[in-house]
Amino acid sequence: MVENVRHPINLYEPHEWRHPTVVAGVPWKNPVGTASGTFQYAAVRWFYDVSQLGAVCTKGVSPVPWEGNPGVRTAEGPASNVNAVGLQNPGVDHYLVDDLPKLKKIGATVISNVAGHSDDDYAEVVAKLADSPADMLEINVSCPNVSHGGMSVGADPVALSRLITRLRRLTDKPMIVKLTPNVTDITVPARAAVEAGADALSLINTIVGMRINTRTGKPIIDHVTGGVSGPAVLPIGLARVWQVRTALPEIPIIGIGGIDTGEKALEYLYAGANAVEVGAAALFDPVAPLRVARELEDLLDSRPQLAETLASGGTWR
Amino acid sequence: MVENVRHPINLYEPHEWRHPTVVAGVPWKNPVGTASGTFQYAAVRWFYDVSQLGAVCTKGVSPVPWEGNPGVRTAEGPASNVNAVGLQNPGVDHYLVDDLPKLKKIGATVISNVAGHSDDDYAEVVAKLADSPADMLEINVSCPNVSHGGMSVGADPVALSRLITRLRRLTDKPMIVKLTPNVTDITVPARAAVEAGADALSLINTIVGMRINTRTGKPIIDHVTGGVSGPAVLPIGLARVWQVRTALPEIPIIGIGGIDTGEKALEYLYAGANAVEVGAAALFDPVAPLRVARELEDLLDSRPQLAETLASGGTWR
Amino acid sequence: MSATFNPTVDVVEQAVEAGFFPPRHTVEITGIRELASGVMRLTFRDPYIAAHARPAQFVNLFSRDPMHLMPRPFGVSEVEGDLVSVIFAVVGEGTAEFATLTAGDVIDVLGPLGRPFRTKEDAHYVLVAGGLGVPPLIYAAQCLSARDGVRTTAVFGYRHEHFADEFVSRYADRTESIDESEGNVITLLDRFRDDLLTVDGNGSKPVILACGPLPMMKAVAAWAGEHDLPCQLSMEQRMGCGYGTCVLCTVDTVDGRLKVCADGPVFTREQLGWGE
Amino acid sequence: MSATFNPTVDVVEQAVEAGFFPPRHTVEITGIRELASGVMRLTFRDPYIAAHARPAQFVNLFSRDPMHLMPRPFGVSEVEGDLVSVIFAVVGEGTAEFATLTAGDVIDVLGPLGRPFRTKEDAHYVLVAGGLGVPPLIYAAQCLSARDGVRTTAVFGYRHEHFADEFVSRYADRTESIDESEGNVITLLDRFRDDLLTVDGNGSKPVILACGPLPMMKAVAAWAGEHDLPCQLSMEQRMGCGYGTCVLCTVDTVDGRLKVCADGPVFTREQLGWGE
Ligand SMILES: Cc1cc2nc3c(=O)[nH]c(=O)nc-3n(C[C@H](O)[C@H](O)[C@H](O)COP(=O)(O)OP(=O)(O)OC[C@H]3O[C@@H](n4cnc5c(N)ncnc54)[C@H](O)[C@@H]3O)c2cc1C
Ligand SMILES: Cc1cc2nc3c(=O)[nH]c(=O)nc-3n(C[C@H](O)[C@H](O)[C@H](O)COP(=O)(O)OP(=O)(O)OC[C@H]3O[C@@H](n4cnc5c(N)ncnc54)[C@H](O)[C@@H]3O)c2cc1C
Ligand SMILES: Cc1cc2nc3c(=O)[nH]c(=O)nc-3n(C[C@H](O)[C@H](O)[C@H](O)COP(=O)(O)O)c2cc1C
Ligand SMILES: Cc1cc2nc3c(=O)[nH]c(=O)nc-3n(C[C@H](O)[C@H](O)[C@H](O)COP(=O)(O)O)c2cc1C
Ligand code: FES
Ligand code: FES
Repeated sequence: MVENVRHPINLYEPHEWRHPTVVAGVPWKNPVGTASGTFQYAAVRWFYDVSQLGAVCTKGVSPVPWEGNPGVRTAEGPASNVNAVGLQNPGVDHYLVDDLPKLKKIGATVISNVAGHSDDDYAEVVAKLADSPADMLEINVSCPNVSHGGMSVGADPVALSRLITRLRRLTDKPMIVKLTPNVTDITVPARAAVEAGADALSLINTIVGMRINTRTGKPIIDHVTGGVSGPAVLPIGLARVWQVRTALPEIPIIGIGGIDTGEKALEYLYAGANAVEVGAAALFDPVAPLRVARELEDLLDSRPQLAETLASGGTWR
Repeated sequence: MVENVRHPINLYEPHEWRHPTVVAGVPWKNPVGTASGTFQYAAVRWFYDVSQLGAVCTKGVSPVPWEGNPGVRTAEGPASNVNAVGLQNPGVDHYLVDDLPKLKKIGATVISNVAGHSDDDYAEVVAKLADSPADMLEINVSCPNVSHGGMSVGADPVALSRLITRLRRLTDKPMIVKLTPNVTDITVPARAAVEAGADALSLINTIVGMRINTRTGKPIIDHVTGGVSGPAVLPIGLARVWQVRTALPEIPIIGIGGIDTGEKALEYLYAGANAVEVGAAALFDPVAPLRVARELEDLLDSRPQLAETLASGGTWR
Repeated sequence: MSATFNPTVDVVEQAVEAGFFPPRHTVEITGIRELASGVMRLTFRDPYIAAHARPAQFVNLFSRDPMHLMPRPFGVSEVEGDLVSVIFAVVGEGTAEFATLTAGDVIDVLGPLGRPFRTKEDAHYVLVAGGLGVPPLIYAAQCLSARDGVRTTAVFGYRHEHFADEFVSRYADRTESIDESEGNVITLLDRFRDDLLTVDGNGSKPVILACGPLPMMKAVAAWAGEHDLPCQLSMEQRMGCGYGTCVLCTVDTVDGRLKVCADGPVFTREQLGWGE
Repeated sequence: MSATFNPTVDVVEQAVEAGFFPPRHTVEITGIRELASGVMRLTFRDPYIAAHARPAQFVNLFSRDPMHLMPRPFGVSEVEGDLVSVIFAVVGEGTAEFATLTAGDVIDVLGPLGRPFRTKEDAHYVLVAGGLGVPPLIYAAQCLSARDGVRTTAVFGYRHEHFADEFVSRYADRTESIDESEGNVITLLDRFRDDLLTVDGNGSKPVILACGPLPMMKAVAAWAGEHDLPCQLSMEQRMGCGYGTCVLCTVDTVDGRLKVCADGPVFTREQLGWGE
């Protein structure tokens, strides 16, 4: 399904975005953001003007610095990456004086991704971010690489509901809940999150996977399993967005998983997403998020109805 | 991880298998079988001598003929296939007079895959297969493309336990239960199946996914979602086998998902499988199962300890 | 293509010697030409397929990009010696890739696949094609041109450019074509009705062989029904394997859901329940 | 490679003009040679990397097979004009693919990445490498050879063939090498200890720059510790991005888990807590 021969896009010249979107009331210059954990301002700023993106979603922050998992953290899968960072991050206090002000200063729309090992952890971070200049919060209840918090919360609708209810009281900022696909029925946690006060949902986080070194017979990643992401997960992410959109016609959705071209981003918009985030593609193509945004813009030019719907905060389905 | 430059293997000359395996007491010539739904004897027999395989697992059969899903049934994903056959098959009576006797006549080790929309369906098929020459039965409680039975049973440990308990009384044949990865914790249905009398487990079946046609904005598959299989799912299948092997150290396991080379099959054996099945690879390479078996055999030559363990019915982990 | 496997043409000989069908194997492109905007004619050397392919049979071509593992089926459009040609439109990523191939490049193929048109009978064959349905009918014209007692009339409908007349007119006794500015194949069938309905010397009725987009096929079947002519239609469906192992390519017939790749691609109008 | 994107060398100019770092881009292979069994030296034309790379910096090379999307990092081993060379061992599917490249082929690269050896100081640099750790030290020898007041001694350990002596001896003031039949780099360091410990004219201590397998690196750091020499070690870790965005490539240091790609690959023995 190639729309037209891809013309060379110059990512470095000034650009007026023609097709904005709106996610939970927050305007995005275009429907493409970065996915948490694959964007560090200090690294990416050398490659392009990150304020050009629809939004920048930063790496999950916890109340105190976390050191993540030891040893080898990554393996390659067919058309995918397997990662087990374990949410290494310098903590919310560092984030509040470093990444966040820098990103806001250059005019980026910022989604602050929140990590925790316990309800208290999440609450502490959200409380601190409540008065910050962050535009949106994304609650990561879907990381498969930590033993407490993360996916264990996102897979349990009761725990999730309790957590989101508590966080809701701590902030008026638009709160996105990021869901895991590692559940039997993703519409269950989706509904739980929305009923507890989530303003939007983002999905999917990574899928539990692993590789084995056939020379040693041992797992490549020290943590044994990790999370699969990248092109391989595209059909899985699309189906989850479709399912959640079918179950919850009104909730804003950010589609994530396997996006590395504008056309794949477009599939998510047709599946019912308001916007998308680009993750692993940035590992093999540092400018991927911006390139996807520009490619998508060209595709939206020939789809005025979809473009208008998004610009007014609606979705295709 | 290329072991050695792949030498050309002639799949057509007579071959003495050096590394057999044993699954739930049934000897296999080698650890590689076909995965259900990607093998039809009438089609594959033109390509190679199917009796050479470790085992042949046939398409799911139901009590009466099923016509499956209408319209477009497949889409392509990155390094994957998405399918929504919906278990079309000519029914168990046809199977008992056609495919099964033909396969047994040529000396194949046959796994009969069983499909059903209800417990009664499964029971009826198992009862009929109980006196057949089938070597093993594989109960498919993991098809994502039917609205009753299939995955809905496999994702519900109580329903699964009830079903397997009932089927257990109907046959002495080794009974494999085929599990879905579309669950929060695959060790839960795994344990339920084993406690209810399963002799072995096979995993994974396909993962719910979809693609959208960006010209029309509509799903490519008429059934909207289908099951993802092929190389893309390899890391996911490996992790599920690892998890089940960790939870259930003794149960025989057939590893499935994304295998298209001997080396990928080997990863499953290191993850704790006794044998593997090759599925979607046969769609893009008709001789894939036999080629994988031969490639694996070469790799096992340099791993005598693993080869011996398998031959004696044991597993690496 | 992935490091997964590297099948070469040797495997064809190995397989055939052992009495089996050739597996997926690698062949050399000998020529490629753009016939119309986005319509390519690709020729490759394949002694086996050249010797065995019959009209309406197809070949699976495989992308070299392992992101695209599924086969791309194309009807054989002509055979000359060891050379096999297909004609295809660029519609997606696979065909876009194939359009960039040049002579000397290699590509993986599997085939010939499917059941051909049934043309045992000596008769007047009316070859009706629309759009990218032309390839099997060019090949039908080629194969039938060798036979005394057989007459062929090609009735081709195009969107714009009449890109296949050049090929079919080499073989067909008569070629009529039309594009959307003037009408469609039904316009032509009506216009030449009297000749088309003439019963030839041996007393057998004209036989319609058709391939093209679904609405055209239904219209042709209806036309054949009206005039009580036998009509064979070569169908399309998205495929998984192309050789009958996956049941992904079904079409609804009066006999139930049949496989386009192995029970077809050719079905009669009676089987499809069209034009009754 | 996937139809995904098709970056050409133009993007380097576009990026640099706009004040940014060049993205992944496509370059031409100008030469490839097998130095020893399974050890290749690959040269490509890249004016940007040639002009900017410093010793211990690396480049990400990308497979053309989209099954293999992750970057393959390799230390720059030499620069001549616009040409950049790397030396690599065939250990997996990516390097197996790269070994089949020939002059005129293209490959995607990103770089130069990482922080180089710190060599501001005029001193006697002892370049210690084991196995496939040689490339950065060849390049260190090359860059340092231009400087008066700097002396270099290469101490290389191989498994079998001494495949890199040819290159490093072009630049190093002295080259000593050994293979496993005789010993390892520690054998050499001990053998030439007296010379290596000599304090040069300007009074600064010899500096050890090292790269190689982990056990060797630890032994070198310990040797440096014993003799109280500064020691910089270029580390390896499996990577996700290679440019600091994913935190997949960490190594444990006394300052916590740091990124090999962006905080390293060069760390001092003090940072690693080795050889104290
Ligand atoms: C029996 C048969 C014979 C055919 N003969 C011809 C021919 O002679 N000339 C010609 O131009 N086309 C022919 N087609 C259609 C041709 O197969 C598709 O246009 C082609 O597969 C599209 O590939 P793509 O990679 O460009 O499209 P993509 O959309 O990128 O392909 C994605 C997947 O969908 C499948 N697909 C997409 N469109 C079709 C389609 N219309 N039919 C079947 N599968 C599709 C592809 O094979 C692939 O698996 C035939 C189809 C069939 C079933
Ligand atoms: C900073 C740095 C510099 C390097 N410089 C050199 C060099 O100059 N010469 C050289 O021969 N090798 C070097 N390596 C190691 C080289 O990157 C790997 O050998 C190579 O990536 C293996 O790729 P493959 O596709 O053949 O292996 P596969 O096992 O098929 O690769 C699978 C994945 O694992 C990664 N991987 C596998 N082994 C390693 C490893 N040892 N280190 C890092 N990633 C690995 C690959 O990059 C890939 O993402 C360096 C590594 C690093 C981190
Ligand atoms: C290296 C890496 C680190 C990640 N870290 C986080 C994280 O900190 N928080 C989070 O919510 N998701 C994290 N993710 C998940 C991604 O944000 C995204 O949901 C997932 O990778 C699927 O998208 P993709 O296929 O585009 O990569 C991480 C993914 C990768 C590859
Ligand atoms: C076209 C198709 C049809 C399938 N039909 C069945 C089936 O009838 N019964 C079943 O248990 N699994 C079925 N499966 C699942 C496969 O047996 C296998 O579990 C899955 O495809 C993962 O393996 P793979 O990645 O090697 O394809 C089917 C898969 C495909 C691709
Ligand atoms: S495509 Fe597989 S049966 Fe027809
Ligand atoms: S590899 Fe991504 S941060 Fe180092």
